Amino acid sequence: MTTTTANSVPLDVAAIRADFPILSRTVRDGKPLVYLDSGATSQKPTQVLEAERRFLETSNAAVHRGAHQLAEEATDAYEYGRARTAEFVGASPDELVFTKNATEGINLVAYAMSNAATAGPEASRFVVGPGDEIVITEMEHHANLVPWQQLCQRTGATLKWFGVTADGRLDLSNLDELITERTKVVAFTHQSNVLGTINPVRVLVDAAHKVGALVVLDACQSVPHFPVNFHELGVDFAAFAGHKMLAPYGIGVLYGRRELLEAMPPFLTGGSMIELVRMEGTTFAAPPQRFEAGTPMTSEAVGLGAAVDYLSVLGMERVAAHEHVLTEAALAGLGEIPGVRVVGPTDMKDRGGLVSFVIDGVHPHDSGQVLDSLGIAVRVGHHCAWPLHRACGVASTVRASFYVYNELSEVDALVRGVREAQRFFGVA
Amino acid sequence: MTTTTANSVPLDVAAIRADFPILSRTVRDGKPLVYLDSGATSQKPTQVLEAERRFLETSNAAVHRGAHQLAEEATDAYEYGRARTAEFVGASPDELVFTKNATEGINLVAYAMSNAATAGPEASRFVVGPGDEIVITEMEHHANLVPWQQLCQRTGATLKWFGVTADGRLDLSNLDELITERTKVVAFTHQSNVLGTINPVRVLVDAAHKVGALVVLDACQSVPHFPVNFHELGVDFAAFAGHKMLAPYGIGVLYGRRELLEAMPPFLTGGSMIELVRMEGTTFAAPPQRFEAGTPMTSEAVGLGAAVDYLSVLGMERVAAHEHVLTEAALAGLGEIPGVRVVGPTDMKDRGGLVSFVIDGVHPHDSGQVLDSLGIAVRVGHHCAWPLHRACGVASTVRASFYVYNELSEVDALVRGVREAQRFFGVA
Amino acid sequence: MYQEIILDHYKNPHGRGLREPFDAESFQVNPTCGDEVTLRVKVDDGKVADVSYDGQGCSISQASTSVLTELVVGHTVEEAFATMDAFVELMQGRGQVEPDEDVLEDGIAFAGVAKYPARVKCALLGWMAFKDAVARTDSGVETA
Amino acid sequence: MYQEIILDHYKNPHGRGLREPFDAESFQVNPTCGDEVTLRVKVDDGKVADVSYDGQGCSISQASTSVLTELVVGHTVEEAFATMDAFVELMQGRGQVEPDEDVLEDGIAFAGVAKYPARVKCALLGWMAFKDAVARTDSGVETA
Ligand SMILES: Cc1ncc(COP(=O)(O)O)c(C=O)c1O
Ligand SMILES: Cc1ncc(COP(=O)(O)O)c(C=O)c1O
Repeated sequence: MTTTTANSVPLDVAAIRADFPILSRTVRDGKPLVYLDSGATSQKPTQVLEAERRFLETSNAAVHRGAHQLAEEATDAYEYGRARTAEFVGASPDELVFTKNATEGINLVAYAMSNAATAGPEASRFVVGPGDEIVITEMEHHANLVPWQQLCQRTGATLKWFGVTADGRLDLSNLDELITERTKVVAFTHQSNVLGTINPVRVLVDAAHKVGALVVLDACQSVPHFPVNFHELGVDFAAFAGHKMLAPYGIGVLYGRRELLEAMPPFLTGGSMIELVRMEGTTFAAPPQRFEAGTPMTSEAVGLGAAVDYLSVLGMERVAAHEHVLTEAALAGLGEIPGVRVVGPTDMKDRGGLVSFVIDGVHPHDSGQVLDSLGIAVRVGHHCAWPLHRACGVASTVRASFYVYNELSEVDALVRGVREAQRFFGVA
Repeated sequence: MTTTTANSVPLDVAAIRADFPILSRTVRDGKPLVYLDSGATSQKPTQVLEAERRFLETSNAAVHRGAHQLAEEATDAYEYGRARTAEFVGASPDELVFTKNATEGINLVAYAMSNAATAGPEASRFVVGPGDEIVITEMEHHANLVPWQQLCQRTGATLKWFGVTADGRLDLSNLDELITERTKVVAFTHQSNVLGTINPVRVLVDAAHKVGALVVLDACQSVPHFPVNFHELGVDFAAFAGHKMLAPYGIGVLYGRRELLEAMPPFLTGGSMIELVRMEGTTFAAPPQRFEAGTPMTSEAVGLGAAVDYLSVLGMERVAAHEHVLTEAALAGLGEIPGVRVVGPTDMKDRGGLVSFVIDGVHPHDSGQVLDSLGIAVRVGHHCAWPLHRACGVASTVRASFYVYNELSEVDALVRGVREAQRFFGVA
Repeated sequence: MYQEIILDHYKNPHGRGLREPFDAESFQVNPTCGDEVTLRVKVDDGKVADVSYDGQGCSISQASTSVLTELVVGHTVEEAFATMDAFVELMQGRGQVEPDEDVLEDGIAFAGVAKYPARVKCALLGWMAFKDAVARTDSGVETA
Repeated sequence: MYQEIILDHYKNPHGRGLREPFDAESFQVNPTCGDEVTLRVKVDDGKVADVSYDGQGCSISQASTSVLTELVVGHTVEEAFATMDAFVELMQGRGQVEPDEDVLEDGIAFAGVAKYPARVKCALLGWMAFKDAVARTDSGVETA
């Protein structure tokens, strides 16, 4: 399957919506659902649910363990999910580790690095300690922030970070001061889940690799929304989650360059990740198995493969173009309302499909409540990026995020809803 | 819902089988499937698949984050899964942490213990180091073995273990030498996944608590198969997995006594488990949220709740009685075949629903292959309990494991299949 | 859920602004939205003599803290805690609890909020700060 | 999948038992079933002069190691590796690869095993040990 469907033809949103039964339900006394919270989690098409169900009703068995026919079929289905996903993100299948969510993927790297201190000599390149520095950014989701704070706490390394400019971009003015010979890891988000900002991966990869630091990319908001190729980006590790890209819950992906995964000590340990176990000590399997302890998320991997198939048929260029149109309309519509302030870039350059904003005089919780009463599901709060909100001078924001099944009429509903919130709270 | 269905009435297996479409498929050129590998993973009834599907098609949204109607419904559904499961195992909902599998649950405790060294003073009771001892057993699944080896490697603590008697029981003769003032953790399995042996939890809990050690119970093979009440057992932690008890993949449970979870430092970190995040440092939420970083396995928790409902309607006493009948028949049938040796207790005292065995002169892989060619799915290998196999003087075994949907005719098929393997390899 | 009473308290909060003298102070935060409140209490002879507070929050958290000051100032700590228990019960009742106007006065306006679980924390933010602050005074009764 | 040839080699294995002299030894294990093989090679002037082995395993792993000795002893290391590549290709071919009897001789009996992915590792165990042992000899050619 390829992604070369004529990229200029827009998505057939009506046809897409028919694949998502939940979108035709109503909420709050019969209001049609306007789901603008895909940045938190996406809805799942019938094709994905069917793939998982079919697997469970015909081939379900423990993978990589059994020798009977079901076990063979299950292993094939699971590994097909890995192979399809690898192809989708420009990686080899053995460079993808299945995790339960993106958060686990980032924790995996951070824990493997502290484990390196007591692992064998081949793990020495992962060791960090006092004097070493981990560089992140102020716009990170907590998932790409707290694990690094904790790694520093465990090892004595120091955490540093890039700031954010007034227009919601990464402030790279002090790049040379931040990324130095002391830097061991540079971890940052591909696209901010609050600002929508798409960060300049190449610039950071080059700076990091020049000093021998590892690059960890949070790809949670990029892989579901535009074409991503990890080999081309040149990152060392990347994490993303199935549930944000039409796939089931409970499955995420950690990408790691082959030679790094091969040298990296394990994180979770137990069954299926071992080579030889004695009471006195254990040796470990090759990647990716080394990092997949215990019974894996089997049907979820099948569902992820089906989601990747679904997105591939749509074509990721077209998905990105579709979200571009919706976001542009949202920025324009909200931009016309006095007292509404967008947090993040207000132009479409290097910017993805979500818009966060505040309404002067109406707390985001209250804005969200009014929108909810109109059937419009948005997210309110700090969206797991509390330091970023503080840096932007707000406690919380309202976020509308778009995906393949959203349509322009839903953007209009959002804009009308914001005006209604202003009216209700007497600020317009 | 209660489990007080008349316990003396046997399970209606024909009715149960109708809930599992996979059981009516054929394998290997038209042979009816005889699935005797539920110890690895169980099949899932339509009720569980439907519950998950219904959730995804009507209420799907990110839990514990959103304020819109879908998010409320999703949070309720997720927490209902927790509450039902807690009731099922004799615990409070806030004592249950959802993990991706049982392996993660045990790793969680082991990593929290090494994290305790750099956490605050309230975590001091979890700190281990040189001079401290962790006591496990030689019959552990790798999931309850390797994480403790690794904890010792990270901290300098020492691993000790109970041996196994010739008849496949825990050798407690040196209990007083093994569990001492130096012991910080006693971790063992409730029921062996190879021997079927059910261990004397009380004896070990009392010995451990007398010296102030924490008890970690591997409940993977007990919770699915007989009534278990963690409060009554008095254990400090326990782990089990949904996929072995009719529930989806990708969800496991760690039980922890409330006061322990409250004092324990986090393991995975990221979104939804925080109290306050600044770039300089983070404080954490109360349990169970503290231990559930990132987007959880939402639909899987709904499925687990449905599986618990399903098992509760059957009644766990009746489930245990049903497996008792099958196991007794298997032990009798295999016991009559010359050259077949059961590994584990050959009587039904403190013994659960699985039988592992070897056929003299036929390697388990070859036995399994012959059985597979007859449509009988068993597990061959060391079943992730390699040291136990070594202790029993075998490299691997054949394991038949039973569950609610198995019938006596399938035990007969197994026994006939074993004779066929002997014939085929010319040893009978 | 936005009763007039709530909007009134939101627009004209009672007792807002931090004051001296006080016996104890509590800082509480809602981890999902970042809202926060700092609340001070003065307790004289077992009576709540003053409650003052500051912070940022939505209409629900601001209004409920405003109502709190009306309900507890001038009452004994014991009475205040009984009122708090009634308010907490109402909020956690999922809309199934019938509020007692004699006890909760303006607080009954929050009955509708209880139907929105995500907002219950907002309504309780100030109360949690009150409970914690009182516990920190010498006269603090044992709180679970 | 249990061809007569496989069962014959299983019951009457060739070259079994560890022998001296040898240049290098390799120990390989199948992590899922615990099967293991220790295999020794003697290489003289670029030729495989002897292969001896011991271990425990199923019919497939035992027979394929027995076939291995027949296929490589007396051949140059280069020829032996070419045979190995052909055998590995056959085994990983999921039953889609047509084996060349001129190259694989008795080895073609394993074509059916390739349809059972869980058994492929068994069939390759001895070969992995051979590859590793040769790599450990001075004459060991580079192996990927
Ligand atoms: C006794 C025992 N412990 C632990 C596990 C590991 O469970 P999981 O693979 O779900 O993590 C299993 C099953 O594989 C088991 O049988
Ligand atoms: C940018 C970003 N990083 C990380 C995460 C965490 O992903 P997950 O919750 O699947 O672990 C999210 C979503 O919640 C996100 O938007």
